[in-house]
Amino acid sequence: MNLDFSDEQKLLRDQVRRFLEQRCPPAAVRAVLEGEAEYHAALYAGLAELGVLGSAIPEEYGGVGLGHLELCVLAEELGRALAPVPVASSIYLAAECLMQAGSEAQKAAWLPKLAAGEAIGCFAIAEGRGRMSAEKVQARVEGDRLSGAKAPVADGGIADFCIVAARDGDGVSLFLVDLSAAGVRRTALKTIDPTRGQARLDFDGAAADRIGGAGDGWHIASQVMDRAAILLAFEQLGGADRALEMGRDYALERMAFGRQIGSFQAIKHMLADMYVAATLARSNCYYGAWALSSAAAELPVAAATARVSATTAFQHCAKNNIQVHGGMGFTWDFDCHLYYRRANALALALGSLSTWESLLIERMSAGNREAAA
Amino acid sequence: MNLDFSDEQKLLRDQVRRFLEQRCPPAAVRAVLEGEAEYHAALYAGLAELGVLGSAIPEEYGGVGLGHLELCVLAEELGRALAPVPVASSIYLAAECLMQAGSEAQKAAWLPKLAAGEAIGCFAIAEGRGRMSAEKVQARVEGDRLSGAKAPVADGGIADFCIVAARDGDGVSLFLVDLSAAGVRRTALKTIDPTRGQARLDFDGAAADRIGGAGDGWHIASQVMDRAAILLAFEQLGGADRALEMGRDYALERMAFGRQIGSFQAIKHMLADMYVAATLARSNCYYGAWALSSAAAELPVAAATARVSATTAFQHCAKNNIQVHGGMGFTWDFDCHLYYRRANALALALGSLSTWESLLIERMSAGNREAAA
Amino acid sequence: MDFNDTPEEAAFRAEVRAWIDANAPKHLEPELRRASFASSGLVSEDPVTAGKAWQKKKAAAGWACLHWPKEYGGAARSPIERVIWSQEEGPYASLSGIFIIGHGMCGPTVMAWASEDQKQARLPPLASGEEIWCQLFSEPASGSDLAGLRTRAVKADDGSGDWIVNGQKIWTSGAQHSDWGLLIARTDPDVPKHRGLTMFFLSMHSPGVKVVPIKQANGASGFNEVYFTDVRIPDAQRLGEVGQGWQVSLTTLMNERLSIGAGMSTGFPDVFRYCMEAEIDGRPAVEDANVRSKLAQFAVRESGLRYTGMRAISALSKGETPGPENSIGKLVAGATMQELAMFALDLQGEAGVVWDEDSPQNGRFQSVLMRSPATRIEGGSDEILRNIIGERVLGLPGDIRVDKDLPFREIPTSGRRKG
Amino acid sequence: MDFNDTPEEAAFRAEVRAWIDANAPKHLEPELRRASFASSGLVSEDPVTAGKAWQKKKAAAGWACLHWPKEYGGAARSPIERVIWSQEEGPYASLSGIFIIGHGMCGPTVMAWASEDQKQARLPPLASGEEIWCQLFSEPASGSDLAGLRTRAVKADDGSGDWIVNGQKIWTSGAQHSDWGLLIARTDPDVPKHRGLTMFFLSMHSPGVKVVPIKQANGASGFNEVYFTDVRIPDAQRLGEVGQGWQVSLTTLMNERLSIGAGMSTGFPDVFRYCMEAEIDGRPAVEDANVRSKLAQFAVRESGLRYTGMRAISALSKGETPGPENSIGKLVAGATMQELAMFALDLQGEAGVVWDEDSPQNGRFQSVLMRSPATRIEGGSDEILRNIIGERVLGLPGDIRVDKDLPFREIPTSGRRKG
Repeated sequence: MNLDFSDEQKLLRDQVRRFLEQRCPPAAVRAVLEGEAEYHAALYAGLAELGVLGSAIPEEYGGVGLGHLELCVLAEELGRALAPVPVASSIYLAAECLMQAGSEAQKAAWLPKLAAGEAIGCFAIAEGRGRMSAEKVQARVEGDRLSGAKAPVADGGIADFCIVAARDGDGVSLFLVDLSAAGVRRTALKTIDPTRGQARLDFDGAAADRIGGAGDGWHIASQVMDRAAILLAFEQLGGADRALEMGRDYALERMAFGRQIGSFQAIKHMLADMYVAATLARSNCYYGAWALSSAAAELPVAAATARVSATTAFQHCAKNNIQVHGGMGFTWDFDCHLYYRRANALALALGSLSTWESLLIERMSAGNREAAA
Repeated sequence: MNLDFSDEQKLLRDQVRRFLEQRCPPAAVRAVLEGEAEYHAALYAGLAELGVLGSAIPEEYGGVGLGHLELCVLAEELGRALAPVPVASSIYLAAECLMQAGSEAQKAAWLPKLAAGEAIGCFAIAEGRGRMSAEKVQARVEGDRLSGAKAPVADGGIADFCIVAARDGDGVSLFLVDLSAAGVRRTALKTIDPTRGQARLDFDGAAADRIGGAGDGWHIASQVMDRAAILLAFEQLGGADRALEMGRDYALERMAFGRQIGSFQAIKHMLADMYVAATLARSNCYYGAWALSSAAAELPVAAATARVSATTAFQHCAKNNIQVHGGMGFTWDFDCHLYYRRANALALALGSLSTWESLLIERMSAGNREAAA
Repeated sequence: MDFNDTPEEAAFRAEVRAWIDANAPKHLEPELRRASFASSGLVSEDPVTAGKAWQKKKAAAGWACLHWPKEYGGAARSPIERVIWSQEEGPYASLSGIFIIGHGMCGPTVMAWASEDQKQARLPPLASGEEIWCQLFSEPASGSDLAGLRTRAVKADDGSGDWIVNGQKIWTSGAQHSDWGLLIARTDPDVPKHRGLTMFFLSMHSPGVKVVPIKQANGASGFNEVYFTDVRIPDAQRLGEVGQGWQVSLTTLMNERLSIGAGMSTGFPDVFRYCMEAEIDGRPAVEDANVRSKLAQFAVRESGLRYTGMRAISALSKGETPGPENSIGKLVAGATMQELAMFALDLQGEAGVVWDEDSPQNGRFQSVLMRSPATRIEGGSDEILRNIIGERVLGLPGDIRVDKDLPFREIPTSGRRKG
Repeated sequence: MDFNDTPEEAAFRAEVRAWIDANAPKHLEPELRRASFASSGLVSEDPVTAGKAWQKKKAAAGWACLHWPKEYGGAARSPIERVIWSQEEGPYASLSGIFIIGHGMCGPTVMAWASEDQKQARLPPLASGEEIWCQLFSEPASGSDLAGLRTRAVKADDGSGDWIVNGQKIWTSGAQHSDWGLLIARTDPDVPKHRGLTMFFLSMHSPGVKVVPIKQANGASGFNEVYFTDVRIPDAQRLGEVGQGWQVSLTTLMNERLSIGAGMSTGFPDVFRYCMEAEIDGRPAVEDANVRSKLAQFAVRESGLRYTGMRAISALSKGETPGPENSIGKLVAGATMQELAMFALDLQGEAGVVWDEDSPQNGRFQSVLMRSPATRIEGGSDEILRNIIGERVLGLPGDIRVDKDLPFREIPTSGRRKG
């Protein structure tokens, strides 16, 4: 049994952590938060160069061909550094979808560019508020032309292409749409976490190229989102761990009543509970990593488990990190709010916590029924 | 505005508290917990004598004719003292049901005896596990003869008569059954709180006398249970307050590491949170008392509000009172478990917490829709 | 038990209602109804100008500072009359938000500790809204531990008796609009920390006072830093004796927590309304069992706070002093606000991340999400409030104090890392 | 990452499996599968007799005390082999429950601190199950504050060098079956409390030892009080120096928390199974949104603990020392057990109050409800565990200690009520 990363994977983690400490300090995150740019282009190029973007993409498509465990390791570091780059959209979702269901031509056209950071992809399922579902998809493709609106679309403002769920005949299929083509309008959306951009995409007869079988769209999208959920859970884990560290460090440095505030049980026990949440999340994420890398039948349950646990942990740690910091934690100048924003934004990505809670139990009970039958 | 009890009502409370301190110390509760008797008969007689049982029963039926505010005051004290007597079954439920829906003959036959403590009534709706509902009622009356089983029935082992929900034609009606008559079999049930007995009642052609209109049974029962829920919430409030006091007193007396344990923030803040829960419950209970005494349209919402708040508070306080006491709190000899037992038993009486949570929001949204219409 | 006024209360309420009906700036009502914690909601007019105008009108008609004595510009009304006034003033009360600190905290402190001349000079213009006050207590290194403050006041060496102040304050609401400030400073660092403090008030227009807004995590700037560089304060503006500042500050703080906690809402009604509109899997969210369970727990906290407030009013109405129950207000409301915001965003799904005017209720839940962490800290953190409940309400012992008898300058000021 | 054994591990597992398959008392398996925390589940046979028999069989075949050296009756196996053994032993492990304290805590302490003669005399019969040990640490007035204990050991005045012990211990599991006890006592009340303690072991059959079972809140009696009246202990049964008892006790406690926390289940699988069967409004409970939300949060705690345990095993498998993660086990499992029990009773509605063999899963949830409060206290309360995580894992400072340098007899022993 080995529920841990290998020594090589740990070396990779250390290398990426050092890289991000240098290239993505909080000031770099703030530049995106406060500036006009929707992402940190130089950092993204650097990650491509380092092989991060292509780590799980096969060599034949320009990737490094390492695997998904390495991608999990990288995701944790990106989350820890709050990296303001479109890795989730482009790699966890778009590249993953192409690898799962793309045609040879589609893969050849886009995967090398994604791995090289020369193109950004995004994934557009949601149409407005509430839980995503196949029934809610109103976007429609007729004669290879897409019409309809998708919002919010993470990184929709900067992507080169988009994978869109749309109706085609009776069912929902996925389509690849070049966003530089005619019939596409993008509108940036204001969000609680401007370090990860969101947009509304309006399509009016944009050229659309189907990915995967007709009517298979929802099924493929669910599989892709399960895989991406595990990677996002690692980002959440990285964020939770860093928020815990920040709180711990402040509790050691800050004095009140002549004592380090970490010597007060109210603070000490708050941090202990953050540690508990982060540790449970780490163990559940490792379970997810195992399922993702081994294509296990448990993948859907493992994805929901990792996601629920990591969402809960990151929200808990980010919120209480502010509380440990007291008034300073609520200033723009301290970094606490950067983690709080990201924690609450990631909690909604690919569907909110309550959605994943419901999915987890639905899947566990289905599995249980099968096992009993 | 006066969301408080009157000076007379407070005097009554003090008087009953003193009475219960003398007549119902923990040793009296333990006598029922550990002994054969299902309730404390002498205490019950004393309460009758004091006028407690008849306080909300009109004078014409042998009561004192005070009102429901007084009954709320008394309920809080009974809860505080964990009084092992069938007041809830006999007074909050049976007497209340007779007053709401009983015929003149039924009222004249039973209310004076209930007020005098000469008869005990009980209320039998549930048939087995899960949420109570009209659909689940299988007991059946044909030709004034009742057949079927009811369980659990609080105080069913000691009651003289029972009010039973049963099918009659197509609908559910309520019936009064003399439990000393033929065709009744009682079986005592083991419970988590033996200081409030539970029984299974099996009926095989027992004589049954309908209360209220045919098919009105569920409607009447719901009204009666709403009213009883407010009174039970006061019992829970009394219990929560006493558990908080016990924890506070122990935190002042018990030393560890050369300090009173109440000087540790872990204990101090736990007690503060218990105080918060008990205070919210008190305020919500007062709202319930107002609704109960003024026959307000808000009664259903107020009942669910008081019930959810008081259940939450009592469970919270009883559980953490043990935690404050540490190992001693878990011994048979300390009284903490008496409150823990009662808190968890009362949490299920008249339907569990999740049932009342659901009812509360259902009623609030219905009210909101009506207000909007 | 009833929710009705006594005949006297009803008569007073009618009088108030009639006056407000005739005098309130009704054109502002819709905006004011959008007021939220720490914002008047006003956008079409300058909040300070509008606030001063409303206060002046109230003062002229005898409705300013109901709880103050008449000789200082107040109306000498009973506590229950004050409650009725605020119920009737409704949304217009937020216009007077800029005076809360002055009327609720600084004024009472001046009243208790200043000379009669100073009281005559300063209180009436504060009551009538001509002058705005702020409170200069917290410092970057002393938040919960207020007595650890470091701003120094030393006697001028010119024999004037004046004091020279240097240092920095933080979290000062309204400093940018204020004419006067209530300032606590350290006058003796060689005695234990509570004993070396002295209270003053000073003109915020004094040379050497610099106000810098603090940008908050949510992007807004409700608070300021205030820097003091050789600021001169006449000794006549000292409140209480030299070294007595801590006792003086208790007058102020006693009022602060009361005014922050009382009658707070958790924001539940907005979320409930949203749950009536939103859908889950094609059915109203309010029918979902998970939504119901969570909403019910929020609902009983909201109503619990509401009726706790009414119990306090009941006590006032009978001439009693309310019990300590109100101390739970901010503790419960702060945490619940934050949970409610996360809950409301969860219901919005992926779109919950979007924060613009098209978001449900104009993005209110996103705003609350980003503002509520401050609520759990300002005016007494959750941890301080639990200590207060534990110690003052339940009578539990205080925390062990290691700094109690140390001279201030020997108290350690930075945590050393282990290892 | 994988869940597979290495080839060596697989070979070892096969060997273990074959031996257990051939030797385990299979007729007891159904009963043992009903084991719960602090109970072997056995009813058809005496648990002590059955436990001793199983341990003897294991010892004869070289499967006793896998982590002990061979010279003391152990098998000198690696930590990962120990894990594999316990996975394969499965339900039969609960038969050896009576030896957990002896093998896991007392034995290692004796091994670290006793003379070679004493080790040769006492450890082999402990390993083979002939003798049972108990741990005599906690006292009525010293629970979390173990070093505050008051049981006194004084030198006999007859020149024998023996010690005479008087006092009382509490929460002693298995004292009624024990042959030997590990005892910590105060030998010097005039020095600060940690410095006046000495560790001994003694025969539980010594004159003056009285064992009284404690009736617990749930009606069971898993623990005892042990009274000492002029009990004589030879000086040769002292472990460590006089006054060194605290350091010796750390050997014991280090093992206690590991063995209690590791691999604990929250009881989730039972509740999940119940939710698959139970109904709400005519539909499976597991389809109810409220049930799903709550179950999901319980599920991730259960799986989080499970995979935390596997991460520790992974570290062992590589010859590393597991990190501090396991310290969360009892903290999470204890609280979750209690919440799960309340949740399961809630689903049963009014009938949840009934606690008999007809209740779902034979009344298991009612039993857990009544037993779980103890889990949050025994072997380190939730509060002590949070302190340990905060201090030892996160490196935060300790609580302020007022009793650290006081002579033991000057430490206050009862709280004085204010007012």
